[in-house]
Amino acid sequence: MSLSFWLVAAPLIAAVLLLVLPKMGGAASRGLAIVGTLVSLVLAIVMWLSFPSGSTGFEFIGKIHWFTLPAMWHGTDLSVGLSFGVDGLSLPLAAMTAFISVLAMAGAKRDIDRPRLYYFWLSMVTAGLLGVFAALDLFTFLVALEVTLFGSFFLIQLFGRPGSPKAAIKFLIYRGFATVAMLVALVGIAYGLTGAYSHSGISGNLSFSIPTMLNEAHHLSSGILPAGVAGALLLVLLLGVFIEEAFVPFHTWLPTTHEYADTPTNMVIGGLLTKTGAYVLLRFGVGMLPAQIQHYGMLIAVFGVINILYGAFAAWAQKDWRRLIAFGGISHMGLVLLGIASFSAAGLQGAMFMIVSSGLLTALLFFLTGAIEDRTNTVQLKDLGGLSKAMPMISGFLLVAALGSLGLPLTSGFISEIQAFIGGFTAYPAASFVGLGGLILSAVYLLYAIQKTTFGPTAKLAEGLSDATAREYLPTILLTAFVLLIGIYPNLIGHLFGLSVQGLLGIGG
Amino acid sequence: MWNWATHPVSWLSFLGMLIGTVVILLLTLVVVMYSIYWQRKFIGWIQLRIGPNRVGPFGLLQTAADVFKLLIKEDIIPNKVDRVLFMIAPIIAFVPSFMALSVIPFSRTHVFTANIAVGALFYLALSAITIHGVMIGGWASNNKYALIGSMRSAAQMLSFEIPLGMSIVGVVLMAGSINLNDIIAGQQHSVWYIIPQVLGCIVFLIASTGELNRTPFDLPEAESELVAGYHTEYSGFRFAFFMLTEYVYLFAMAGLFATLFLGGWSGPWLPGWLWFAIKALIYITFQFWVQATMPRMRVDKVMPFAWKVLLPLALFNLVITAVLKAVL
Amino acid sequence: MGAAPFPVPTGSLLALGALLFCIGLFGALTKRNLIIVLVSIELMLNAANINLVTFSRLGVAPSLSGQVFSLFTMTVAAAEIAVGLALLLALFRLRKTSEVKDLNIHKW
Amino acid sequence: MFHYWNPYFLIVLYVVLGIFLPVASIWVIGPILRPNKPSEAKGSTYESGLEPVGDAHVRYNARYYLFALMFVVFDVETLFLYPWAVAFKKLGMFALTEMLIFIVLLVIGLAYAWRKKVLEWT
Amino acid sequence: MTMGPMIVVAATGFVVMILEFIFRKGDRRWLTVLSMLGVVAALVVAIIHFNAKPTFALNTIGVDPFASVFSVLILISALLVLLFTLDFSAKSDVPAEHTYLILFAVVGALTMASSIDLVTLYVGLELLSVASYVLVAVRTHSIRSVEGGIKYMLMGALGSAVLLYGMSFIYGISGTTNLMNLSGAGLQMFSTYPAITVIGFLMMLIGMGFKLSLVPFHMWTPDAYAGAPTPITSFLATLSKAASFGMLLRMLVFIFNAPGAHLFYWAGIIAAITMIVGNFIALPQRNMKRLLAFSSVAQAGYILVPFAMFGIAQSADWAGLFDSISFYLFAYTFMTVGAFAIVYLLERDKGSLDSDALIGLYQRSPWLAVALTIFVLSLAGMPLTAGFLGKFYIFVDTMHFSTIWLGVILFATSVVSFYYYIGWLRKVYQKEPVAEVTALSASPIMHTLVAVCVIGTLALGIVPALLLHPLAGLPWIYG
Repeated sequence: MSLSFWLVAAPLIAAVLLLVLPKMGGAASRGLAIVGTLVSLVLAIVMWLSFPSGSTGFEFIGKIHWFTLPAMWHGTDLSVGLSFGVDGLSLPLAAMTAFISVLAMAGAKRDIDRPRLYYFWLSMVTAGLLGVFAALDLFTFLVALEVTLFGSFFLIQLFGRPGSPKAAIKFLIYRGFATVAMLVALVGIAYGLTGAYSHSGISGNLSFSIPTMLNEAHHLSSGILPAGVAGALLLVLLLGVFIEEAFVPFHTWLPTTHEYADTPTNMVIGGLLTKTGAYVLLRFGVGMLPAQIQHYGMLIAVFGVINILYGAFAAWAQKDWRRLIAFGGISHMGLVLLGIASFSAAGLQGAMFMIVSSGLLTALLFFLTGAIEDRTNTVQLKDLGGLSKAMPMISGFLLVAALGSLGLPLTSGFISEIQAFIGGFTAYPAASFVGLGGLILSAVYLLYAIQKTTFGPTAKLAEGLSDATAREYLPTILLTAFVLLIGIYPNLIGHLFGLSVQGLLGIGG
Repeated sequence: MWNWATHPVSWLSFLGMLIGTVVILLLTLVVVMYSIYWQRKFIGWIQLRIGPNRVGPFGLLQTAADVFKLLIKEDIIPNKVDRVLFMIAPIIAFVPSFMALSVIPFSRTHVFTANIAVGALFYLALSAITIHGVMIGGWASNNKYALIGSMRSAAQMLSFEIPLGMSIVGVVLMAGSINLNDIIAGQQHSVWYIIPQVLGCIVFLIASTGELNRTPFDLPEAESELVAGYHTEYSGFRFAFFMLTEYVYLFAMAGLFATLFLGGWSGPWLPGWLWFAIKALIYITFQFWVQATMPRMRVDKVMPFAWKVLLPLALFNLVITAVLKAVL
Repeated sequence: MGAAPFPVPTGSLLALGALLFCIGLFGALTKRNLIIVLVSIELMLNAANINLVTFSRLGVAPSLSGQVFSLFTMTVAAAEIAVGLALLLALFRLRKTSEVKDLNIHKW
Repeated sequence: MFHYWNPYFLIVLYVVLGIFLPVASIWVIGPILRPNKPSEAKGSTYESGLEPVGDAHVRYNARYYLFALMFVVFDVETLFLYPWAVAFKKLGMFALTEMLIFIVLLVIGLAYAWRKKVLEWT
Repeated sequence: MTMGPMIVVAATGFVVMILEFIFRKGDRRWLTVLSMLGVVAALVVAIIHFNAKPTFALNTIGVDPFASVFSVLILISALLVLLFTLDFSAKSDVPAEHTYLILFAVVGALTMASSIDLVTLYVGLELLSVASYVLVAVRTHSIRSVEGGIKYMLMGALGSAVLLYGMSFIYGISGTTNLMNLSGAGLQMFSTYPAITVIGFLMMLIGMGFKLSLVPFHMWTPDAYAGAPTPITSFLATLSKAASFGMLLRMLVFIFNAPGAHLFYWAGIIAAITMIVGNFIALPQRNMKRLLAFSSVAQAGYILVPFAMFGIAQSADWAGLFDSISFYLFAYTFMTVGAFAIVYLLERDKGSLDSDALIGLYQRSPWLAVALTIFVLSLAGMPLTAGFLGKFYIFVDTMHFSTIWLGVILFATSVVSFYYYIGWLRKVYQKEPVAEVTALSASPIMHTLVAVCVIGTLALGIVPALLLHPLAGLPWIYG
């Protein structure tokens, strides 16, 4: 059993224990869940520290044979296993997952109804996300993806605000379709790269192993994918990713979901779940269909720019903090798309920085607005105002988060945006130029919202409110710290990204 | 034996067929007339009466006079009946009864017998069609007596058809054929099947009595309860055809009985047709004898009798026959 | 094969079967009385029987199995009709109807 | 040479004549001989001389259906016995055992109906 | 003894029947237990012969891999249904005929699975069907039961008429009813009489479509399912469907193995329509049994998907298709019987089939709630359950044989099915507004049944090798 195996298993074990152990109160349940995820976090850090320098492949690989789908392809069995491992691309994301999940659990309110069930699902989602990021087998990957889907569904459904069931169903249907589209595309890619694709006439050994697939894509040794088929597969994959990432015009589920989900769920969904699509695009799109990515680069770039602008505009029009953050996230992910479309070292690095940065910032923003709502019972911009007097600390952190989000230097947002745009300008200058408008817009809507919330005339309900409590300080400070840390010292995660980008581009070149 | 199957049909043989069929029809009418006469005479003797003796010598023309009387009676179709069904019901009842005669081998050289391979089954199938005529007649009459009579009649004929069919299987088993001519041939080689099939013969006799709606199973027409049963509303010649049907069936059943159990037309010295006539007469007389002797059974005893007594007996007979046949 | 005096062509027998089948299908789908529907279904089964018997004598490769098949079919049809009538009887006892349109309790 | 159809020609003739006789006597000869003086009383349904009550197209007792069902089942089973009886000689012991099983099943069916009081005329 | 399982079950059926009318008083549930013992014995026989060489008595009925797999499947579901019945007959007033009618239906099903002659296949189908009609309407005092039975009977009879008509054409142009002979004759048949072959194929497909409740021949399904006693509903949904699929598979594959792709494409089209319509009309259902009925329509569509590929695949590759069909049927049996078991408990508890009866189930009986969650997730096709693996396997098939559009429809419509399946789960975990909650009463029998189904669903989902391994070694195509 390797480290990456336990990385996924720890929260899963915690979840199972939560389900099995009798008579656990809220504190005990939370403790157990935190311990499970904390183990994952520690493991992620250990792996980070001991990650072999210069390695562009997968490390810490663990594998268990699961079952074999018997002979159907001219006598070739399809071996399906549970297989995990990390590389420079997935390790930071896995670490971020464990980090944000721990903070979400730690920062959760103490009076949750049915805590066992709540932490069970939260642990399941965490395990699922870690599985998604660390899976080295397509089957494992798909299983993990479904676990995240259902876990988050139940979190929204059972523990959301009044009216959440509808939002939960919307979430489920949209993301369900996304999962299906990705499943179709991914199995197709597996066929094209490793199996006997009927057109090629060359029969290989079908394999669901992601390293094998990457290897095949790299060497194009067997399974020559006809361009048309590959293009079709990429388009299906893009469809899945776009729904998963809530890109326009498939975006409506995200704001609704955020509006109705509770704070820790929002942190997980906004900070992590919406990032899986980008990861899929990087891992399978860029990694396995590089030529097609370049071929459809313009399409992806235009899509990215549309999302940057639409997200920003829509965020501006929102009257609810949570919906605003959701649209801000969409805008961020548009930037990721632009970076990926550029297919350059800078662009891809920017995209990955953006994923991490957006994850941290979105989680932070959701946490802070959650804290505000705990006190004021509202997150409507029109009801808020002058909070800085009653709760200076929260207001301060909110400002930092907003500044990070609009890409101020010394925050993680800055390094992400700058790199993504450098990549974008080299490949698609016109589109990128239009996309720049999004930066300005984001400054506008974020500062407008901050101004409405923290400054200005003190709203009536803001009087007599307390500032952040000890429970709230921990996640706030840690998240802010990392936002700043990455902004000041990007190489903290950059060196890992660099490795994987080299790997990715090495294929394309 | 000459039969139709060995030569292709020509216009000449077709004409022969036609003439033969007409002859059989006329013969049947005569037989029916005189079996009715015989019935009245025979029962009269049993009851120490004289029977018909006014019309013609010994009353021989009595039945002819009855038929003529029916022919000149007014044809009444009541207002509330279902006219079409009411009118065709006697025909539906009559046609199969006449058709049933087509498979009965009357004599050794009788050329007007349809020598088909499924003779016995054919007979059973036709007798089931008559039930439709009876039911349609009863229903179309829109009369409660007629309805109940026809329902009873149908239920009874259905019930007795099962043991009847089962008892024939015993004979078929002996002969190894359903063709009635083959069955006769089988009896020529061994003994009349009444000897080995004595149980089957008894079942056949009782079941055929029920099938023919004759005493003691004549409750469909129990006049004290149901006026005249299913033909209550019928009069004139339509009624005559229901009566005709009954007696044609009596004749046909007699022929079937003679064929299955008494060796049909086969026998020493006498010509085949005479042997057949004698044997058929035995059956017919037996029926009249029973009619004169037995009281009518109660309705709740008849149907269970068919199912609980006759059917098991027939099955038992079947098993015994099969086992003996396999062992010997 | 018996040289029939007026040989019956396979086609016309099959057409008879097809006609019966279509009448039966039409009846089964459009008639309102359940008993008529049952009878229509019996017609369809008999259409198949006609086919089987036709093919068994006049088919591409005549064989006895067609006739055997039709024997079985008759039995099966009898069993089906027996059960069908029993169910109709049960329905009539409960609902006093034998119309297709009255089979609507599940919509309530 | 065997002419399979020929007997059936004969049977068709029987059918034709069987229809001809009643049609001729009822519709052709009858009208010439018989009087025709319809009246309301003649046309009324006979109910022992009283005014008929209601319609006779009523529901009949369910027991008739039960017997009809029994008939359908047993008649078809009888049907199977005929080919068996014909082929019995050729098939020998095998046919005997087969048919004994079949008859046992029949008897079980009969016993079932007996036990369920289907055979009673109540 | 190639007909072992059939003879054992039939004999048990008659013994139970006779015992039933000898002992007419008292608690007669031991008759059901006796039936179960008979089925177990038959199962043992079937398993002993699992890998037997293909042999056929009288060239008609016997064992081959096909018969083995489907017999085991049928007997397992028969066992589950009888266990279900055992509890049901204790609680409600059903005639004792119930038990042995199930056994006779099982005999029919086994015949369908293990016969290679159209005549016996048809007779088996009718034995199953006629017994099922009676079983659905077995509660003669319940108008719903009788109405469901009549609809089922009418549609079933219509289906068998169509099927028979199709069979008659196939017989006519080949001169044989034996599938072994037919399998060689297919190509010649098709080249000489293409139109009649297509008509025969379609009629057989449509005829079986009525039995399998494929759209658009599914109209009877919800009414019959809702009207029947719940054990019988689960019987219809699993055993009857499995046997019918077995028969369809055998007929189509043996007869039409030569005519090629475009014939089987019809199956694909029907599968697509079935999946789409089945899932969409299930959406507004509130009655739990009706919903499961529509979901079973959709499931039949999923199972039909591999049928579309027999024409495309080389016969050497068919093993995968057979495997995926039988795997899904096994999975489907466990999850469906389990779901019906819990629906039945709720129905008895609340006296209603409205899905609101699910509310608060988690509070009342957490174990049953979790079990239901597993069944429903499996039906919806979630990972770690048998349902997902079954679907995935079928999907891999479609991928491999370039029928990906069917695979896409399969998964896309399962997303639609999330909506109603998850609707249930939502209610299960919703809190009941009442303060005092009572546990859902369930007998040990029902607990056993649910447990068995849970184990089956999970085992096939997590350790699929249990089933895949025995399946893999089978020489499906022989001779």
